[in-house]
Amino acid sequence: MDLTYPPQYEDFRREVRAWLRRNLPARGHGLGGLEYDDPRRVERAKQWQRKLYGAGYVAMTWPKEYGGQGADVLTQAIVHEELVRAQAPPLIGQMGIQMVGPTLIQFGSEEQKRRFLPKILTAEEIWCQGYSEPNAGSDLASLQTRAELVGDEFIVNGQKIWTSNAQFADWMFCLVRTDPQAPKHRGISYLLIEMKSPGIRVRPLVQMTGERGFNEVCFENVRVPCENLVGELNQGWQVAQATLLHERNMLGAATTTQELFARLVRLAKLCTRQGRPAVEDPVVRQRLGALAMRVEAMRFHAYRQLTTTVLGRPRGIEASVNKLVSTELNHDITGCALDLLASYATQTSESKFAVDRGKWIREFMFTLGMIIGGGTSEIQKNIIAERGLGLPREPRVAPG
Amino acid sequence: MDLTYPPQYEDFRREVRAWLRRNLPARGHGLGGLEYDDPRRVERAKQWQRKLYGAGYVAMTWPKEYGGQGADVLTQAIVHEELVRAQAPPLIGQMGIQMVGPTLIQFGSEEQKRRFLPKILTAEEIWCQGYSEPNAGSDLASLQTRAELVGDEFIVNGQKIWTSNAQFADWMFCLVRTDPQAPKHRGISYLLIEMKSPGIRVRPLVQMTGERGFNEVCFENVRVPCENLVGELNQGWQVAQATLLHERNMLGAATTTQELFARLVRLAKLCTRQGRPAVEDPVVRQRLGALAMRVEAMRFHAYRQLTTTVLGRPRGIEASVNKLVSTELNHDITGCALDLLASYATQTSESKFAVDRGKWIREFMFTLGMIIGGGTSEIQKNIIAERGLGLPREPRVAPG
Amino acid sequence: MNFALSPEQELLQRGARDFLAHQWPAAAAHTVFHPDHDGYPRKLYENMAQLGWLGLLAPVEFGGVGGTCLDAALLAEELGRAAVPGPYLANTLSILVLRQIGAASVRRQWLPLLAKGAAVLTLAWFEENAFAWPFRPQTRGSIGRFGLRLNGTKRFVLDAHVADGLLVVCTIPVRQTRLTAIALVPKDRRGVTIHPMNDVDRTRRPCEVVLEDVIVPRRSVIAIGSQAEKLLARLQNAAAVFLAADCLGGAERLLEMAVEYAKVRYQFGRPIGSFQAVKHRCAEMVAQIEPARSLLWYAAHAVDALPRHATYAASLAKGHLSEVFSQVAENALRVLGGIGFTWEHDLHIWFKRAQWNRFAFGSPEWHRERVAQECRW
Amino acid sequence: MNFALSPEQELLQRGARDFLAHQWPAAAAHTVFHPDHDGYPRKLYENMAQLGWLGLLAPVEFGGVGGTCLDAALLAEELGRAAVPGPYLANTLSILVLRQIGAASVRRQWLPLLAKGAAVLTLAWFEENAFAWPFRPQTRGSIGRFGLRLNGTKRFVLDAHVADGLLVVCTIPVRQTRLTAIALVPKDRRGVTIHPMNDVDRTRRPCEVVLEDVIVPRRSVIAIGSQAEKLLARLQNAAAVFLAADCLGGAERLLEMAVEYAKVRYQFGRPIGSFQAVKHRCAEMVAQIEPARSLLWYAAHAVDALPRHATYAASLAKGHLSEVFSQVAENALRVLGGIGFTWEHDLHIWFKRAQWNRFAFGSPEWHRERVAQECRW
Repeated sequence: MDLTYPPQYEDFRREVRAWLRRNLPARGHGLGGLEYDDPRRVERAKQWQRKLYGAGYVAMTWPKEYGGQGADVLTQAIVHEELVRAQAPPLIGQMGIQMVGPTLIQFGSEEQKRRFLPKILTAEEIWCQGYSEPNAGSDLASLQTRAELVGDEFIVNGQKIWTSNAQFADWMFCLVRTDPQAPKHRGISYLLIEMKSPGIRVRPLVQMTGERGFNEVCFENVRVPCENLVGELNQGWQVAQATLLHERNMLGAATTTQELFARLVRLAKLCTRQGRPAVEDPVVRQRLGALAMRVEAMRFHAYRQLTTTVLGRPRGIEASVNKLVSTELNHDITGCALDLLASYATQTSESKFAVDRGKWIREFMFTLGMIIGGGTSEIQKNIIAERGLGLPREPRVAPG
Repeated sequence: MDLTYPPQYEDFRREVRAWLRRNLPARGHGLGGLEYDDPRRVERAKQWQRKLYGAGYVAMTWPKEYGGQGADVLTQAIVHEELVRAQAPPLIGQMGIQMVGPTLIQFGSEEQKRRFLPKILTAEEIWCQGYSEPNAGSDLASLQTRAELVGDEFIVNGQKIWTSNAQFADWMFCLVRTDPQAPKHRGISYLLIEMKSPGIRVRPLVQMTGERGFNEVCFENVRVPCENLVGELNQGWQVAQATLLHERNMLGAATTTQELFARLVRLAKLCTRQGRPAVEDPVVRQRLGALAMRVEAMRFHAYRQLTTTVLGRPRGIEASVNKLVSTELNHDITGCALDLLASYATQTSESKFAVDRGKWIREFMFTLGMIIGGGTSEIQKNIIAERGLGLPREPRVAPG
Repeated sequence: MNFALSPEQELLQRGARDFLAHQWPAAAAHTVFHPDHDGYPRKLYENMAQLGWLGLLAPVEFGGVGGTCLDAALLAEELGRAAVPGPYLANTLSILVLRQIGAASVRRQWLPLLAKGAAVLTLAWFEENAFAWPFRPQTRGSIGRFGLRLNGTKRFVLDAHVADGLLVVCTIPVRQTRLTAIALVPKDRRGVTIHPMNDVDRTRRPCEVVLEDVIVPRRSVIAIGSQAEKLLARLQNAAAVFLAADCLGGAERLLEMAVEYAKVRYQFGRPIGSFQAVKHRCAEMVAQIEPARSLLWYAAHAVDALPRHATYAASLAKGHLSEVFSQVAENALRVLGGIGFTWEHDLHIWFKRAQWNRFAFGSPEWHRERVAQECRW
Repeated sequence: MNFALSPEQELLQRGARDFLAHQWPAAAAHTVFHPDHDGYPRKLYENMAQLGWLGLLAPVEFGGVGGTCLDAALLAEELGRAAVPGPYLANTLSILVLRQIGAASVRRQWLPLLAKGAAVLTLAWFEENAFAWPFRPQTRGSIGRFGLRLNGTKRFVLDAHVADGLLVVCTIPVRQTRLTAIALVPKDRRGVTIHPMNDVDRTRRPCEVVLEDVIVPRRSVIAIGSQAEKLLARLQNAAAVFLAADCLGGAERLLEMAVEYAKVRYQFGRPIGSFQAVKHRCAEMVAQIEPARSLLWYAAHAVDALPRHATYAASLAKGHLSEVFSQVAENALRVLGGIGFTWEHDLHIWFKRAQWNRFAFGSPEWHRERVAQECRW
């Protein structure tokens, strides 16, 4: 057990920090993940990723031949940690970097890798994810968007929903049904679809926070060349599952939670109760103490997983535990903030009476969205219980 | 809305109170429901019920011809309230009074009523409940104890479990399978079985609290005259369900919870934190305040239900809500007590260091048993959701 | 012993539910989220006035109904269920003030107007500290040659932007000390400035009201000293009960939404309501809501008829029901999932109302502490 | 950066798990609930001594292993998983005291005995206030002609009834003040009386120790003043970590029990583990236990190597894991239902241990407050 980094890593960390000090966009940069409505913001966000990539800090673990650094996980973790600590804006190309990139590295053809990977890194091409459908949410495998192979093209028809960033993405990685006769997990394929293709219609959805970000994407006879199939035909479910098990940047998530909690503590010092700082109130202290325990457990759990990744050990159901634990914890942190703010909790960002620019109520809702999205807490619990503990699945429904 | 009782009821309440002052057994009477191992205690408990019956305070709403008073629900409620307030010992004949008695009144033949009801009241005959089986707990309707009609007798074979008081009960009301071919809810009958019958074996089970009370009851070719069938053959499930919907003495339960909570508040005044009474600690006050809200909600909910009963309105799923809410609340109250007692929480009744004679840890466990017994919280939630909200039942399992 | 609503009360409630289902469906509630909407649907209020709702608590001689707080709470529950915006609460609390003061001319002037919805009055009560009691107003009045001069900053003044007058809680120097007083200030008086306090719950419109050397006649002081304090204490309990009732109605509405959706949404070949994760969540909402309703009735009744228990009961109800409402909001969203997270769906209207209700007129935590105090723990 | 156990540590833990599965199965744990059992299974302890476990923290030169607190925590986890009774904790904490004091003769006398399981030492530390720090002992020593005279009443002294000696925490007058001191008192000394403190968790045997004019030689004082206080502060953290580890092991055992049962128990024609009510309960236990394990490792490591973080980390771990253990105990019982409520079933052994663990060496609430203090909130 050793919680220190070897000297060369500490040097690297200092380097990253120094670089960030010089290059970080100014506060209020408007580069938050959900505020990409404005094309100028999209452009600025792309510039930021390009800059970061230029410094060598994006997708460092990817092989060199595709634009990565071939770096180790620890190096990448340090960058993630420092980016969060510096409150750097998120990467606009996240979906490409975290989801489709690793999938292509594992399952893609050589041509696909060469064609797509470098532009993911440079933000030349932004990706969005086409998984959920109106009738396929928790039950993702029941998706109905059809792709028929006609000649050397797939003809895609159907509808995706909750597609973040579809309004400006260049490409979508998409699950489509290619064999409607097969059992539901076995008739799905993983397709790369250019968003400019004729027949694609994107309708933005407004979230309860008032922000845009999600979209509905409709496909009407969209033609996709068959080279854009990733993996084997009808093996798309397995391809997508493997991606889910890819490194989920747990340390980044843990650091984000730590930062959120640190902001909560600052808030507790700022707010008052009976004329004294709220942080001195025993009730508040109990609540903060209880949260601190969960925050720190998550932090060291991330270190443990980082080490496990370094040592190449199996990851098991950890992605699900992480998703469940971190989203619920983030939401609880924001809930505590609301109680500290009390009547000022619900003031919006437009209000001059808002504390922290109304972020807490927005994040209270947003974190609940994170609990629901990407596999609800219930779905994660199913996975943990069924795959992790070997508990039996729901029985199949008797017809009628 | 009127929370006062009419004058004649207040007079009656004073009468009950005065009677209890004169007649209540001394504290430490050893008449607690689960301490009936000792035959002398059983005898004393019967005497207590007889005395109470002599005063006219038992099952007052029953018809006069079967030993009741034909009294109204309000009168009965006042007696219940006063008994709890006086911390009177529970009635040993409870199962007879609350479960089998009302069932017989509704479904029994005239002979059954005349034969059984009066002796229930006088504690001449004590009843136990034969519902659960080792493989039929939450799924009660899957019970397997068989009763075959041979001539004018049922021959009973099988096993019951969690049978409180079987060790000294004279009779059991019992659910048995009389048609193994029928769908599971439709092949069950409701039978009255004399515990002295040859072929019955009772094995006591010790609970985690160290107390006895539960039993296993085995039947080997036990002969039961067919006059002891209640209701129609194979209609036992409906008979038992109707009993469950009978008045569940909600006010008694609410008053018990109030008393438990009052004891918790006394404890909070007694225990110290940092040299001051725990009740002055803001953290403790928050917890007590939150519990008080639930306790009072339950109390007024009981008043509402009492009024509904008086007005003869439908009861719906209230029995399930009551069971769920009251058992969970009682358990939470005891949990709060443990936190107040801290390191002394787990001292047993034999320890001279125990506070309140070690009752809290015993009740902490006991109240968890109450959550599990008589239909777990999960079963109650199923009932509330399916019968109350009309949510769909679990689908039938596909074979294989 | 009759812990039940009277037939008239049941009628009032059923009638209100039916009326609002037609007159203020969720689609209407969505409109107040439009940036230009001022949060005061006048057409609806006209109808409400005709039904006697606006004057429910006003004495009969002033065009009111002379109802009880329990009546008003039952109505508040329905307004909560429908997420009705506008100055209902502001007006109702103002009526509670006016019906207890001595100044006959003020009563004669304002109560009939309020009862028929022809005017809006609101309480300028709280300040920077929001709903934190015990409350010493920093807003000061001084008596001079031209009358009463007021200076101070009021916050969380409900619907001040559409009000005709403000009931300003302030202190006034009397001999060596300063006494709490309530002064009626017409809103168009010079020196009154109103700033909206934008809330995520657009069905509510709290405002900041800045009073800079506002001068009103001396007779504008409608209550002073212990009379004013008693009145405000009573008002505080009534407000807590109305908020609690609103929470109850909102929680019921959310439960209905969740249950409806759970019946029709299929995943894995079954309605999601057949999964225990969803089914038990819904059952828990029922188990929270039903006993809480009984608690609310008691609290409203206590404000009407059991003065010694009123504070205790009001705190029990507001503390508990606002907690229940927030939890139900959270759970309903979890049942609805993505669709419930959209702006288009109705859910967010009540979700946000739950957040506002949680803190307005005392947070759950604040009320728990007050319960402890009332019990002399 | 290597946040993982060493191969030796993994070996220790796996070995301990296998050994205890055979040497201390649940059936054995049941035996300590017999009224005549003194809670000290000597045969088991002989084997534990042979494996080097009893001397895990003792220096090598005294027959120990010279291990770290992390090593000891890993072992404590396994002892918790098996619900091992007896003076392991008492001895281990005593070794932590002895290995840091100066008195060479005491170390030479006791450490080898403790390491081979030939003696039991226990800390007579807490008094009426139980595990509440900051702790000023009321037990007083005075130095006289015959040596040190001790008077006082100690509580929650682990396994005193089977101990050979007591490490008594007291105060001793030095000049104008009283200094904290630790004195080694043989148990058979006149004036020492031991009363059992019967606990529902029969795998633990706290005692009251009354000291009435107990006289020991002056050299029995093995630590005094700031040395004693520092030592006790460190001990407090180590004890918290060992308890936290015990909680982890216990929680894992209960989870296993619940999962096993959920797979084989059929109701409604299905294993109950296929119902989400049961399935999700089990998943929640996993989601609590796994991150908590990482927290425990950190805390143990901090006690070993990060003195500035040790108190913070120990409180995080004890506060959190004892809460997790109680919640898992509650949830496991709910999964098992009636069968888990019986004396015959294994569950109650861990259920009761969870209750004891919750409060011993500081309740979750106490540790949360200490976290706040350590963070200078």
